[in-house]
Amino acid sequence: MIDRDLAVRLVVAASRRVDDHREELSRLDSVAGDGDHGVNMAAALAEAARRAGEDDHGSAAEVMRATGSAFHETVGGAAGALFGAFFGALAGGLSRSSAPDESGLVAGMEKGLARVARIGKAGPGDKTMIDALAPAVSEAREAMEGDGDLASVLAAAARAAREGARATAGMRPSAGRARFAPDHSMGTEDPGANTVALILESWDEQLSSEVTA
Amino acid sequence: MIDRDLAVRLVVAASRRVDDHREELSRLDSVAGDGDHGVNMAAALAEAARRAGEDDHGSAAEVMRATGSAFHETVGGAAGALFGAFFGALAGGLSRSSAPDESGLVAGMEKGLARVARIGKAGPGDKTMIDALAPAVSEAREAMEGDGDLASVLAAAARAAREGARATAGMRPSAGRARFAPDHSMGTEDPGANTVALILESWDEQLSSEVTA
Amino acid sequence: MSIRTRRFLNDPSRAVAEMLEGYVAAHAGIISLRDGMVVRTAPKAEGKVGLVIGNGSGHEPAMIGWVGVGLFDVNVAGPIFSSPGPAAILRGIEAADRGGGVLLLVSSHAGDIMNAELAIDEAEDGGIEDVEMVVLYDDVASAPKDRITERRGGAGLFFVWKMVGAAADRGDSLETCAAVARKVRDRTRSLSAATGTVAHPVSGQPLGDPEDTTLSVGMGVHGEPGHRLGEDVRADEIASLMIDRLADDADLPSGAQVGLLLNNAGSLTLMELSVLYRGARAALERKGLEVVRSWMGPYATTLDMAGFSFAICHMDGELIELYDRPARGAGFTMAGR
Amino acid sequence: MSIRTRRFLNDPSRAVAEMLEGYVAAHAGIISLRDGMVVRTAPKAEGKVGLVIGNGSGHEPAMIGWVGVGLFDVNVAGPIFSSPGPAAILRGIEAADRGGGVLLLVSSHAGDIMNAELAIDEAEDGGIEDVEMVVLYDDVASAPKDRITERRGGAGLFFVWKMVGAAADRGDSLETCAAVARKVRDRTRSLSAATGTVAHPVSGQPLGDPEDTTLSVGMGVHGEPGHRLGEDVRADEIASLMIDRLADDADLPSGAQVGLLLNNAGSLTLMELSVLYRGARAALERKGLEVVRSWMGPYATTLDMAGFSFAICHMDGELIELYDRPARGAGFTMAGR
Ligand SMILES: Nc1ncnc2c1ncn2[C@@H]1O[C@H](COP(=O)(O)OP(=O)(O)O)[C@@H](O)[C@H]1O
Ligand SMILES: Nc1ncnc2c1ncn2[C@@H]1O[C@H](COP(=O)(O)OP(=O)(O)O)[C@@H](O)[C@H]1O
Ligand SMILES: [Mg+2]
Ligand SMILES: [Mg+2]
Ligand SMILES: [Mg+2]
Ligand SMILES: [Mg+2]
Repeated sequence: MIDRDLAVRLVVAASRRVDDHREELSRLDSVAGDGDHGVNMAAALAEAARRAGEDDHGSAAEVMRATGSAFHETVGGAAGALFGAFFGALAGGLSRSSAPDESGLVAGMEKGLARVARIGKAGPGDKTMIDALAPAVSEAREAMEGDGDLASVLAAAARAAREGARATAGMRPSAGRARFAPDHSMGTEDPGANTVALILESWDEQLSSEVTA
Repeated sequence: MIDRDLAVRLVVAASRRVDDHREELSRLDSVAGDGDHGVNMAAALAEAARRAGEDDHGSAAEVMRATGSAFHETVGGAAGALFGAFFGALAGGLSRSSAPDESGLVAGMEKGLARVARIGKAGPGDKTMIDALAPAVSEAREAMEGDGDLASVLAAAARAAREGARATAGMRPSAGRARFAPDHSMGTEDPGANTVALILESWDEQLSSEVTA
Repeated sequence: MSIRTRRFLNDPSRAVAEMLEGYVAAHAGIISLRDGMVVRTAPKAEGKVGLVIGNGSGHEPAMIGWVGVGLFDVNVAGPIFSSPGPAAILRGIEAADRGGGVLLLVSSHAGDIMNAELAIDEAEDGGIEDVEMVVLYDDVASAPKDRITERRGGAGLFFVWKMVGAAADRGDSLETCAAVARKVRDRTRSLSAATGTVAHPVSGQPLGDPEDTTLSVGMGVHGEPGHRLGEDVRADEIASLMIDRLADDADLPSGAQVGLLLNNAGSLTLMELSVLYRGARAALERKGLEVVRSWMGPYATTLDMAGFSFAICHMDGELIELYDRPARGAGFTMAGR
Repeated sequence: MSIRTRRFLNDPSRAVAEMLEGYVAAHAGIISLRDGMVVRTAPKAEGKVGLVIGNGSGHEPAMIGWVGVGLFDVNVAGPIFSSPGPAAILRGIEAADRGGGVLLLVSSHAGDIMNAELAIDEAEDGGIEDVEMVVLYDDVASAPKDRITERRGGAGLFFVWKMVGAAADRGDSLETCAAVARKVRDRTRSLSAATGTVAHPVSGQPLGDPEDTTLSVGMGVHGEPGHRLGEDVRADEIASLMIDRLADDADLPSGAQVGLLLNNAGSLTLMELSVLYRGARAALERKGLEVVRSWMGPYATTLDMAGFSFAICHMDGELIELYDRPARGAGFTMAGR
């Protein structure tokens, strides 16, 4: 079960991981964007971790909802809107049951992907966070339907997200700021896709460390 | 005799010489000043040479007066005011006789030095053009009183001006812009003193080339 | 040439907050801070349309300097180069509401649009119905003309803000104000040029290669790259090339009246701006276009970018009247004619 | 960090002339070019005192932006960083003469004073008797207080121009205008700070070492060097250190009312200026001084220098009244209160 405390640990893990890669993410964004992605994501997740630690959340869904709000209230920008919407949807998935598990998580991720696509009007191959998120979501569902537990669902999602992020290096951007200078970002990975991979990898590691312990 | 045509040749020679050293003079001025001395002097002398070449001057004095005006009308700045005043005084010295010679020149230089000192309120040792002009004037008078001809008067003046300019490297400035940062210009020669030396050297060479020819 | 990374700040992560405090303190008669937003010190009369904009910081005086009489009612400043999130924009909508409806103007950048849309959804959920949003674009370098709605917002929005501000100030309805915004947008074109790049004040990250000083035309307001021009191109050539492209894109008839904007992107000297302006006037005259209004100076900067943009707006009687109405913001004052 | 040498100009030796053409064309309702000088498009009423200044270029908007109603009548722009020569200043005096006498204001720099004195001699020779000259200085870094008349002019002259402009505009006599100039001068102090240097647009020569990015306090408006501060000093510390020095030099009684100017020397961002302004306000409050008027922006630049200056002016009722009178120049507008 994904309880409140686990959700808090996941948000904290994501915040640490992204903070560790803050400069790298900003550097990726500076190639054809405005160089702020790492700063934005680290600030939003730091605020999310702070809020997650507050005592007034009763459930994992509430922690994720507060995380979505942290994105919307702290940073804005394209990724702020999209990650905020994603975490809001994730909260929705987790709230469908009083003892949410991997099925709620996967449902929430699917809903989140759909929202990101609707708000951002981008699709696979446009060189955005969707190129990490879409494969992660479908691999997560596959792992779950193959009777995987939460740890193996997250492991599958993390692996797929990382592969997806790597593949963005070969794409020509057609959404986000980067599209204004499509050639500039050839050979460079998309920053938002990397953030997706970093978050899912931190969750995967958090789960496996807990299983081991 | 210093006739109209010789005066024109002197102005042209000075303009060429200063133009050749334009960047060096600006560089000297950039150490503790505003980096424009070479540009200023080259522009004023180019205009002076243009005016000297016009047909409406009947005498050497008129050529020198037009040169003074060229300084006052083209550039301004500290050196524009001072060199303009100097050439005006030189014109005065040359106009005292209808066939001006070295004695008119020396008288004009003395008057010019006095004016520069009065307008600029600087004295010897303040690290200005006066440190080249004052020794040049007194050596010129000495050479003249030792029965020197125009060529030897100018040779003495040029030698003294160059020595005076070199000596400014060891001085702490107490006039002009450079005084605001006295330490910055230690070891660097004063730009205006260099211009004095360059002009007198160009006149010395002009005269000796004409005597040889 | 490399870029300046040494900035006169305290804690860079507090730079935007401290900037807002200092800026409103320096212009106390005109603007105040409320809930982190820049608002008019003397609010607009009740019943008039409220104008709001949210935008990333780093473009000052845009838009903190554009709040005031005849201009915006509320500006929600986001982090550097990032639009504020929906929660902040929603607060801005609420603060601008004087009972005559609220117009949310958005410079077309992915994040700005998404966050604005999210905010409007939330406003509706909260019962505020009278909110309209107009997305504005003008930068001819950002998409071809047949995909004009994909273009991003640039310095030409100056004309939109000035004229919509005047329309709202004189009491035009929400519908009319929105129509003015769309009309000015459709008659405005902009194009930018710069040499070198700038460093992000928080990340310290240069936007692009700091050693590259090539002159580029068509970069974005956040330092997004453009296309290169040869070295040593003279100001007159650059101006004429840019003006030609703007006028062609706008398809202006000979004899048309235009407003001309020359925006300083940061650290261009007024000497350079004036020389470029002179070149642009000559280029417009060669095309038979008449410059009836001009504005030259820092309108929307990219920190200390050594660059500029030109914008032209095809004027008519209605627009000239709106342009000439008085305005008083911290970053823009028009005495009125 | 090195400096920008690539400038958007045509022939650099024509830069000043082309700048003047472009600048007046962009502000045609306010200023015009006459005989190479910037003059008011609508001349002042007859019988009032004419105000003239001559100065080197490269400091824009000073002083081309300071010609207009409630400001100067004539500005004679010299070459970059060089005051104009006496012949040009004399033409300026003639052009400013409306029958009420002419006040020639001079920022204290050796060249400016010498050329102005030569011009006044020539004016007298030509029969214009009613000319007064006041030499103005404010920069506390340029000479100790016991040799105050040796100080050079800095950004604090803003206050002098604004108030003398207002006095001449309301019809004060030549004697009164000159007295206002001296009074404001004696109550004003300024100090500058910068990091790095700039290149001369014509010679290309950097003023000082282009690799040196040390923060210095007390440089001159032509890039003359100042004293170094340690690296990584925060904006608040710099502001407080500078304000302390200004207030101490001016010997202000606690409770005194001051005008505060924060001048952008070129390429500082408005973000940095606002943060510095906030620090200066706090420092002044700590000293028990009340800031009654503020102005923040580019007043007198040093091309694209990354620096600024603070100036404070000890206000009283008379000065506040003069400060608040309307003014309209291309580089400075005050709507009036
Ligand atoms: N329309 C879009 N759809 C999906 N993702 C997008 C879109 N626009 C931007 N992104 C994502 O956002 C990332 C940039 O985020 P960030 O730099 O924080 O925002 P901004 O572009 O506003 O500065 C991109 O790398 C991309 O993954
Ligand atoms: N008060 C003065 N008396 C004598 N010479 C002076 C004085 N002030 C400046 N100079 C001379 O002028 C030179 C600087 O000239 P220039 O750079 O052309 O003018 P500016 O200082 O106005 O930029 C100095 O090197 C010095 O020789
Ligand atoms: Mg970004
Ligand atoms: Mg000089
Ligand atoms: Mg951004
Ligand atoms: Mg000079």
